[in-house]
Amino acid sequence: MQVKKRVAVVGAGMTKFMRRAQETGKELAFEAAKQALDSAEMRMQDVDSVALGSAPDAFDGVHMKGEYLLDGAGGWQKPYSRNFVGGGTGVFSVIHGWWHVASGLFDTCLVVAEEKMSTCLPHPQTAFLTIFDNMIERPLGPNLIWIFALEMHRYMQKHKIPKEQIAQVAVKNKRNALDHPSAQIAKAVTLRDIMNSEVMAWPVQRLDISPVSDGACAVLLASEDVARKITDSPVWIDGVGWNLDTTYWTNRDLYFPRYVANAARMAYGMAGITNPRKQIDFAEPYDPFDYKELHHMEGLLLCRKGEAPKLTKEGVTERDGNLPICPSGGLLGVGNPIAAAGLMKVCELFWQLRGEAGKRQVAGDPRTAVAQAWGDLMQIGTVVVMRS
Amino acid sequence: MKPATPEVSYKELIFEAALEAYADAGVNPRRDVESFVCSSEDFYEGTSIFDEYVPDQIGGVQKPVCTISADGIYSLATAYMQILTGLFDIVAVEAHSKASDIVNISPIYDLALDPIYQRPLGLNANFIAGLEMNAFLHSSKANLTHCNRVIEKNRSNARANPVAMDTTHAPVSRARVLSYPLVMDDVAPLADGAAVVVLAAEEAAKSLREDPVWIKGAGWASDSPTLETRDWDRATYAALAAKQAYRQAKINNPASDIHIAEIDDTYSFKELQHAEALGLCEGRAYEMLEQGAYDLRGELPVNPSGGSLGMGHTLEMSGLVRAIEIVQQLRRSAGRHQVPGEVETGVAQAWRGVPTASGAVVVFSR
Amino acid sequence: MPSQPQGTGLKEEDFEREKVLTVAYQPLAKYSWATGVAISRFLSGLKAGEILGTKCDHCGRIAVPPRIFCELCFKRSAVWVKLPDTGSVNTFSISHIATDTTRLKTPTIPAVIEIDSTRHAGFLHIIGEAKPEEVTMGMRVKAVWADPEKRKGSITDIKYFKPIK
Amino acid sequence: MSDFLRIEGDFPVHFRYTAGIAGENFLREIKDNGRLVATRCNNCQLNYLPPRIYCERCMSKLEEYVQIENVGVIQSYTVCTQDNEGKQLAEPVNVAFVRFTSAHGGLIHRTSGEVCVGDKVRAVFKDKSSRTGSILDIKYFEKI
Repeated sequence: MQVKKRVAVVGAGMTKFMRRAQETGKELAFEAAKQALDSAEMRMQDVDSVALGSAPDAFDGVHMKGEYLLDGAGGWQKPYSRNFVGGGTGVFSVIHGWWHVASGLFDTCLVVAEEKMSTCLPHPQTAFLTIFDNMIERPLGPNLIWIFALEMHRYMQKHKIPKEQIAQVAVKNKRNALDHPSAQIAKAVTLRDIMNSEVMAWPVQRLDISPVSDGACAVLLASEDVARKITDSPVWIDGVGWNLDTTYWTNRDLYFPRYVANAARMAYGMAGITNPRKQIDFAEPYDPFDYKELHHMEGLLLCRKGEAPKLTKEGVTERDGNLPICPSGGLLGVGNPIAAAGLMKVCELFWQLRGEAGKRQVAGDPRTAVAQAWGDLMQIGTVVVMRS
Repeated sequence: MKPATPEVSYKELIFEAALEAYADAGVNPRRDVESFVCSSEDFYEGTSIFDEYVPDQIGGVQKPVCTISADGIYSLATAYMQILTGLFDIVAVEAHSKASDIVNISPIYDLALDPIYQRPLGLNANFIAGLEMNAFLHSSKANLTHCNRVIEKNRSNARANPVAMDTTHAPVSRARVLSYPLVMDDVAPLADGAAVVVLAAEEAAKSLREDPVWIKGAGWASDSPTLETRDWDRATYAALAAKQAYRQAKINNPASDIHIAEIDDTYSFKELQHAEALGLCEGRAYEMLEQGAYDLRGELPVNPSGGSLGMGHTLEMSGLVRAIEIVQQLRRSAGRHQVPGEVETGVAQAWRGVPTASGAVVVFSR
Repeated sequence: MPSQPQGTGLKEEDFEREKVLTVAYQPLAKYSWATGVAISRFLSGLKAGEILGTKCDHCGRIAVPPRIFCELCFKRSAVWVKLPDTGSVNTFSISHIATDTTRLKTPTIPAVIEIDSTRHAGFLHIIGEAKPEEVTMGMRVKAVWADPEKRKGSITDIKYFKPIK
Repeated sequence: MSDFLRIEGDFPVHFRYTAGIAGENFLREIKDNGRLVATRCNNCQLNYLPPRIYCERCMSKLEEYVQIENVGVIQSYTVCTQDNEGKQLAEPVNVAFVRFTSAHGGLIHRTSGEVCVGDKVRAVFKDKSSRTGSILDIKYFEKI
């Protein structure tokens, strides 16, 4: 398939990720947007369009929060719109921006993702009650951890994965995040720390979960001709994919995220990737919980079903391994302001593929990488393939 | 559209609209439709991450489906962009309103106000519409009689539109003041409904039907979201969105190049303000209204469907209702409210309501 | 890569000591969702002590929770079928936290119950009358119904599912 | 219609909004000094009121605060009859959008009594002791 315009990332920005930010959501969005503009030495007046991603309004506590955030995100008197695909939003925001430019309608698009979860009390988790079916699930008093626990347990049981192998992901990502200047809680943990942490909803323990967070990220996209004027080292978005499975999650087998695989196949098809394990140099799969990284490596077809824990155990997914996974530190290490956390993964691809990731830089001059997010009721996969 | 639909769930309401749209387009969603774009806001649904709940009833399971948190015209523009990339040939757009599931809309509108600067005042969000209406009446020569005429025109048009909810026959009254000068009758009443539109790339469209209606341009824009720093005497967001759409559609003189318009009339004065922003008059919109130019049989019919004032306000679906009306008018299949004469080019416009300064415009041609 | 990411992190004490200004707000949005044809009938069925599903007359798949359409064929599926109130555990968890993350004295055991005579169709519910360590995947379970006079047309008209011993 | 069941629900959460970096400075100036401050964008020559840490036009970071003279002009006004839940207010409330000549923006607040477009007004603050760092530390605008 012929895409009308090739699209590049030419700048990226990111705030600190914090448990509670003093900044308003608008101010967080601005800080990230400003950095993205500055990193590309672009002025706002040179930007044609703005795409925003943010997860539920019940976090920030503002109805139509896309409208509320728009001035901080640079949307003043611009074509501006907000996409929303739950936890998949962060990576999807780049896809949303991508079609602004790939369509030929705009030369540039500023993509901003923001989340301010600390506004929501008594705990942001409480808002997650309202993601369940209002007619037949909410009356049971569910919480968000349930669906993760149910999915994780099914995955473990299907492939007979011991909990320790899953916890290894949290050890790796929290260690990787020590090198990330935006990380919320940069703290190394041991396998024992995780296995001894409080049980939330078995098999999910406290340290299996990424920290609740406030923050924002931004990237600047440009069409090929414009990108080459802006920078000598654009990073190309060569594949995009997204896929939404049925709402009826209790009618599916949760052990494998087939919607992620569908989205990956779509993105790989565009990017001409036929053997992802060989052709992809590193990956940033979505890791709000440790098992999700493994689940998503399999969904991204980077290994066989059930094989991801083995690769992790063998060190293949370490930053200096053969297939680095979440060299940023991921959501587990850096923090999880939902939409911003997804876009953070795309920022990481940008910095890594330009060789600008500093202490986090993966070895061996990476050329091709994939970022992925996931969300809704274990339902959506959003995938972006980027090349230097 | 109806004031309430207690007999169906939102999923069932949307399913019926989807069935109808796919039959009209002659497509099988499971086989032919490659991408789906939905429109919703969580607080209108009472569900967080509402995009979870959309794929099944539109045929989108395990397909590229996304939600744009905006009016359906934004989603239409999104689908249009998706097709322009070359990625897809057929894309479906969905929007709906289950306003009758909302016990009371006021606390939801309140949640849209700035929490630091406006919400502490404790006033109904329609005070912003009152302020905007007063600013508009002061800066233009339009008066309350013109607002009444908009209401009467749109209610009258809606009576010929079988899709519209039942409209009152009572004369317009300015007795029930919400926020002076805004009265109850100035406000479009909420309604339930669902809409699905199928877009196709040129070749695919030609193979599907003989009389496709073409999207010639789409635009969307926002003025400052902060009440204090936006333009108060005109709808700059609508003017910017129209400029973008007209540029693509190569429309230089909208007052003559456009033959029919369906524009946002969430509040009566907004129709006049939006008509001016879209360039649907040479001088002021109220003059055109006085001359009857905007009537169903006028030279540039505005809201021949009855608009939201006549049909009912369907939250994020309102703009898509406007767009569907233009498609039907251009196909000459609007029935009793078909406008006379040769209509070749039409424009549909949406506004996201108080307190936003955001909206979208789409231009259609036969 | 920016070396100095921006942001001002606060501690909970900063709020308690009023180091920063805040506005407190209680959202008052309320909803009354029309459950529609399919879920009304499903809930009415529960009130009567029955689990109802819908069968797609195109592909033959039985769906529960029921819907008026088959999302895979995109056809109306209007054939109602009465299903047994037994099934098996597809997956489960042992939850120590409530919706607001406060800790529970006694854990709840949420599970996806696959209802018998369907192919992997089921719904979220709770396991009862079982010790956490006794619950296994694939375990056979049966609905325990609320007393008929206490049923109100809700998913909670099934109190929980208990192991079939 | 009794065949069709309804299920009730809401959002069982509450919110705590920070005023933000610029909002904090703005509200503290009112609380501590009874003054209105804006942030200045030297690039666009605009003084943002209420202040913000960015210029929405050029996306410059704004760190310079300037005092705004407490003399505004009514840009528009309304008389609101309902509260934020849609209930009838005991007394209708006069509200206006007030612009300030040296600022880009203005404030939306109550007025004491009726006003007309073009009227000159000033903000009347609560007694210092009863100010809490809220926009309600301004009691209302009154005609000069």
